[in-house]
Amino acid sequence: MIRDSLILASVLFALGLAGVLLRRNVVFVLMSIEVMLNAAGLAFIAAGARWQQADGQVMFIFILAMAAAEVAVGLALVLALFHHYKSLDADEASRMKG
Amino acid sequence: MHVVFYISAAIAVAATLLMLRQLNAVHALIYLVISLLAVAVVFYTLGAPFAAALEVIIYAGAIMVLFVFVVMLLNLGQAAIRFERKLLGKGSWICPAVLAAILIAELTWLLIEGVGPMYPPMTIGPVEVGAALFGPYMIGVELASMLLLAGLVGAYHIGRRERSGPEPADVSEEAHK
Amino acid sequence: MILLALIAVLIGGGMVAAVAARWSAAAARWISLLALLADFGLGLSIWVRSAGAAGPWLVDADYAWLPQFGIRFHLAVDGLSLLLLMLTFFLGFVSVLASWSEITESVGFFHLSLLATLAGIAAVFLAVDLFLFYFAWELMLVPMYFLIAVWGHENRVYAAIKFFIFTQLSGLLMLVAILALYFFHHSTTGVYTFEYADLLGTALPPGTAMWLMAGFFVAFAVKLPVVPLHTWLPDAHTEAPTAGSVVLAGLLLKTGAYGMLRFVVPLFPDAAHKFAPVAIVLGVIGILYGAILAFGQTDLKRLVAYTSVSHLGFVLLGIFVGNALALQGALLTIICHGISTGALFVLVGSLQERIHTRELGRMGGLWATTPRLSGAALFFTLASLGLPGLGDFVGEFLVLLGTYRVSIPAAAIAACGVLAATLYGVRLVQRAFHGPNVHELRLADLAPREGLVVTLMAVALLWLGLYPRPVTATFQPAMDRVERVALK
Amino acid sequence: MLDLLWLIPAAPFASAAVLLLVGRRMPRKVVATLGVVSIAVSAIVSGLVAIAFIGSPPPGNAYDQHLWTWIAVGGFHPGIALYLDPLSLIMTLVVTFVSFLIHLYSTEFMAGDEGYARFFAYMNLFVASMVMLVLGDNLLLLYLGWEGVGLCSYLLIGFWYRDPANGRAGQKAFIVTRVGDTSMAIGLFLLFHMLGTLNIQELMARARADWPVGSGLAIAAAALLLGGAVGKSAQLPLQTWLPDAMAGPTPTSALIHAATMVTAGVYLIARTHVLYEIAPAVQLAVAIIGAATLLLAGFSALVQTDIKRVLAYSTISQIGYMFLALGLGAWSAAIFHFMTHAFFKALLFLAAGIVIEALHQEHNIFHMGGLRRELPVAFWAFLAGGCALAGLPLVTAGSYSKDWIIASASPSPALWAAAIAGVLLTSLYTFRLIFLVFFGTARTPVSKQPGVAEQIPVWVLAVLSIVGGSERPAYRPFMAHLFGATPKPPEALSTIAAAAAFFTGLVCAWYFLRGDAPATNPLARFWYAGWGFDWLYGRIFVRPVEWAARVNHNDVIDSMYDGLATLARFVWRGLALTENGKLRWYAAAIAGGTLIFVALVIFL
Repeated sequence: MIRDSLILASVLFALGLAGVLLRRNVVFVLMSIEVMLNAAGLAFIAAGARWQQADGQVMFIFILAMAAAEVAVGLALVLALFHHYKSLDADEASRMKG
Repeated sequence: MHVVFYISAAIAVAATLLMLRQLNAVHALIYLVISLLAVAVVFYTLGAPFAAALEVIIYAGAIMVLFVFVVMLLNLGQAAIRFERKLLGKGSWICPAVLAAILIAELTWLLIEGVGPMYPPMTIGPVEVGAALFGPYMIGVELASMLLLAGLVGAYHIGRRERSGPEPADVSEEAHK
Repeated sequence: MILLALIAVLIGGGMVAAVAARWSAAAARWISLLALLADFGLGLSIWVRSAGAAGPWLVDADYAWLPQFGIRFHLAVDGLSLLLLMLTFFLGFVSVLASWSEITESVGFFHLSLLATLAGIAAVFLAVDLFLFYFAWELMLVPMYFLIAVWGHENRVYAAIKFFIFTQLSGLLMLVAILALYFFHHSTTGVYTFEYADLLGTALPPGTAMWLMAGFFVAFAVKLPVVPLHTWLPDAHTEAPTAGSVVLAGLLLKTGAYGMLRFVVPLFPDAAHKFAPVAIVLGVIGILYGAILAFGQTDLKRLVAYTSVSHLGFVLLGIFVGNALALQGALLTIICHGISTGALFVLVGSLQERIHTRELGRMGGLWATTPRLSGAALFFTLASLGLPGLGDFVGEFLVLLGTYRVSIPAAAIAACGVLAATLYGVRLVQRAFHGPNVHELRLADLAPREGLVVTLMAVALLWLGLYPRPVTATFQPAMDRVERVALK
Repeated sequence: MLDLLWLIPAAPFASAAVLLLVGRRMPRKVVATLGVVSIAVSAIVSGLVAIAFIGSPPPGNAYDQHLWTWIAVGGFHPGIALYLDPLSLIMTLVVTFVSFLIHLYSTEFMAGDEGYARFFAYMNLFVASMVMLVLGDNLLLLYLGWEGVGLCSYLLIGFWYRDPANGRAGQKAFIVTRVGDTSMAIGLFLLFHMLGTLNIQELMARARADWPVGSGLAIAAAALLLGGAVGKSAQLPLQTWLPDAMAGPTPTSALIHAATMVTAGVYLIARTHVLYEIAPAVQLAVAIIGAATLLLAGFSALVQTDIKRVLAYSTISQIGYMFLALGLGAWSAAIFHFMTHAFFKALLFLAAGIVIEALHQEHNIFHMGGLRRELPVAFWAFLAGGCALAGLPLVTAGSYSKDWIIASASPSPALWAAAIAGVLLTSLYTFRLIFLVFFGTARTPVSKQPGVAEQIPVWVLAVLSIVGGSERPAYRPFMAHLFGATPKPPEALSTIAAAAAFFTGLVCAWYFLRGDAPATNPLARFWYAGWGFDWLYGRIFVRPVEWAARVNHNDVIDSMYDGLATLARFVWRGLALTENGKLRWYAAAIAGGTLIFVALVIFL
């Protein structure tokens, strides 16, 4: 079951990655990133269960905190982007390249 | 328990897949929430009730609410869905799908080949987690708090700067009057 | 203590000059001059007091630096480094005087950079801890880079970056070789040390020794420069301000020669011996190639720069021929080339200050309007083309004499290099100073300050040409050691 | 008295240094006084030294004055040391005395020149270097003087630097002689390497002891030194610089041709004659070079139009005689001819200078004529010098020295015939010159008569040209025993043949060579151009070097590094394409990279 949960984590991570690559809308990209982070958290939980230690969950909590911070900044960026380009297309932002 | 695990795993994967192909952001969000809730159940079956609770409260609750707020702020209507359809070109899914498939294959291969003997899951409650969190991981907690603070400040800063453009400035001046 | 003072006076002087320049540019110049004079005096006192001293080092100063890695702040002088130090201070003195009226912007920073470069060079000559040596080796590049990039001529940034890349990359090779040597020494003796004297006898497998020697050789060959690696030199020399050119040609190149003598040959005697034929061929190629390129140049400074390539071919030849005659000849060439080429750069610099060009085509017939400058240029050109009675001749003749014992064809071809020197020498004099004054230039002749510089250098060359024995006698013990190693 | 020897080179050296440093600010009178007096001191000291030396010969008939050790490195310690023996004594005497006369002459000749001090400085340096060359007791010191003369010839030939042609002539002299010097330097390396010293006397002793006659090393050493001698003495194949060297002021030409420079090669061979005795093949080569040069130069002199170029080719030809004598082992004869040649060639040049000065810098002999009455001084001087040059039998010095050489050549019929032919040629071109310049009708008016300072040297030299070679018991034996060998007495046959050749030339010149215009047939043009050597060397040496310098002006090697930089820039362009700012592209790149690494972990 733990192995299966790790496989589930892999599948979710891969799906998140696919989402990041597939979608051009930044909101969707952010959502896909959430999926990837969540998959990573799942992997930690599974590993914690495997060793019967609390560390896995601790790590999950850290990931949670990180995801929260990331979403806050990311969504602020989405708003800024939308105000600036009047579009949510991530490729539009390629004009920012220096 | 096993049955619950597999059912919720299947739901998580399916919900994520559906999320990926949604054009409407709010619909996608709902699928995402479903996926997260399913994963919470998986956590529970893995003997991590505390993590499951956090997943529901913070992820599916707080963070997703943030998303909903933003989507509403952006006020995307039917036009956004048409635009989204345009963005999602015909063949655009091929490359991500191939990459994702390879990734899944590689990781699965690793897991099937390399994982040693498995112990049955054992419930680890909030007590142990709390003891670990504020014991050896104290520094991590401090760092996380700083990260959150930084995220707060950063989000505020980025949002504020956009609003201090010329037009909003006029608005605020008028508001003062 | 006195060795530490040599470096400290330069750095301190540079800093005081940088500060003083806020109030008065002249003060900065005088302070730099005094600092160099003080160092020259210290060097002289070492020379006088240490005459006939026994032991490998005349003066030795050893301080702990990073003892856990076996790194010590170990400075020492023998005859070889002492005379190179004297040359450093002398040419430093000259370059301060030469840039007296040339440099008008950021005078303080200029003198800081100049003195810092000189301090780095002095440290290179003084260091006998390999780590300290590498440290100084890299350190002298930075202020030199500024000298070229800030106060240089039209194409200065290109030249400065080229200079930096060449020297820096080759320096990294040396670092690798130093570290490898350090670990090899540890693996055989169990002691971690960068101390020169300890590393001397390190037993190395022949293949490894060859590789490590190559690492050192490339670093020094770029500085020297040896022909396929020389192309940074003409650009850097041409674009640098006068002081920069003097320091580059007179001193920086000499650090390469010094490194070969101090490290390449003694640390890897067998590998160096095996490598010698290649180095000799490279030296001979350098002599001819540099001379022919010098003959083809129309930029006066570039012409002089290529003569350096040619002359330092003699140095390389002398070092790898490795007998007493050739070694002493190489050293004398080092000293005399520093003075004669330095003087040529001073004169070209003062000419450029007057006519704002270095193109030979824009000169001609200058003798009529600036007889003193032209006469001085003639004198140093003659020195450069190896006129007997002036220093360069003695050095080059000894190198050739020594080379003949090892390889007759090399000596014969290198002797043709002296002939080629005649070609570019007379061409320089003809195009710039003789001929009709077609551009109707009317220029001020050498000022007393410039006259003093030039006279000092001319006297030094005459002395070295007619009575070089004090110099060769000072070199002798150090050279005996190198020769013993080379013959072993 | 002998310990004053150092003063002979030192006086002109010091004077040259003073004149170079502060000469421009000195009044002309002081400059002239300093310039002349320093040489006078040298000449007087050499006279005193000569008296002392002959009066009470030092032990071994040689005197060595060690001033200081020049270099002391690993068994190589040449000194700054002067060596006086009969050979260097006679050379020093002639050099300083003739130079003194030329300097005296120059005070008037150069009076109007702006570079007065510079001129005297260079001239003094020239004499000092020559004396150093002659007196040096080791080959390195000799080499110092040797290069010094080369340098001064360069400076003096290009003295009037405003004309690029003069500069070119000076450069040519310097470079061509330095070609020879390089050969000589290699010879020095060889000698030091094999024999362990450069001290001439030790060298000769060791060579005689170590090397059997005809040994390869001796041949190599002698040949390499010969290379140097050929360059300085303008012999085949390095003779091309001397005719062009006429670009310098006339006293310079006199100095180069008579007293200094060109005779250095003769001195070098005489000085190291032991080597040539051990290497008979090279000695024969010396003789053949001498004979060939004397003929070639004689033919060239026959068709020249510039009065100084005629004299220049005659010098090459006369030095050819000296080489012939050296090659035949008649060392004393060579030195004897050097001495008489110094007198009459200096005389001829100084007289030519008077002519040129009188005719507003006119050099072309076809624009002269009839000067016998207008310039009697020059005429009589020229007549005396010309007769000595062509060898008027019994009367002039030149005939004695030349007869001696011809007599020495009698064992070899070919060389002997060449020497006699040389006499005929000499007589032809000499009298062609005299007839064209001093007889016939005047074509250019005379504007200046020589002053006292010009006349005195001319008269003194004229007298010496006549009497310098007669059978004086005082120095004929001295000359003869310079090298410890008794010379062949002149033979009747040689003397008569030479006399016949002389008179034939005189008569033929009168009847056939007084034309109004220079000969223009191809052969004459070929001779006029010095047998095409300049053309040949231009093609073989000058152009390739210039071509290489021009082609490689920008340093091929540097462009290789530029290629490296271009490559780096190319790669940068390629990599910059990936930096397109597209978020998803970056994410895909990260994902791709991760996949590859995971794959590596799995499969390796």
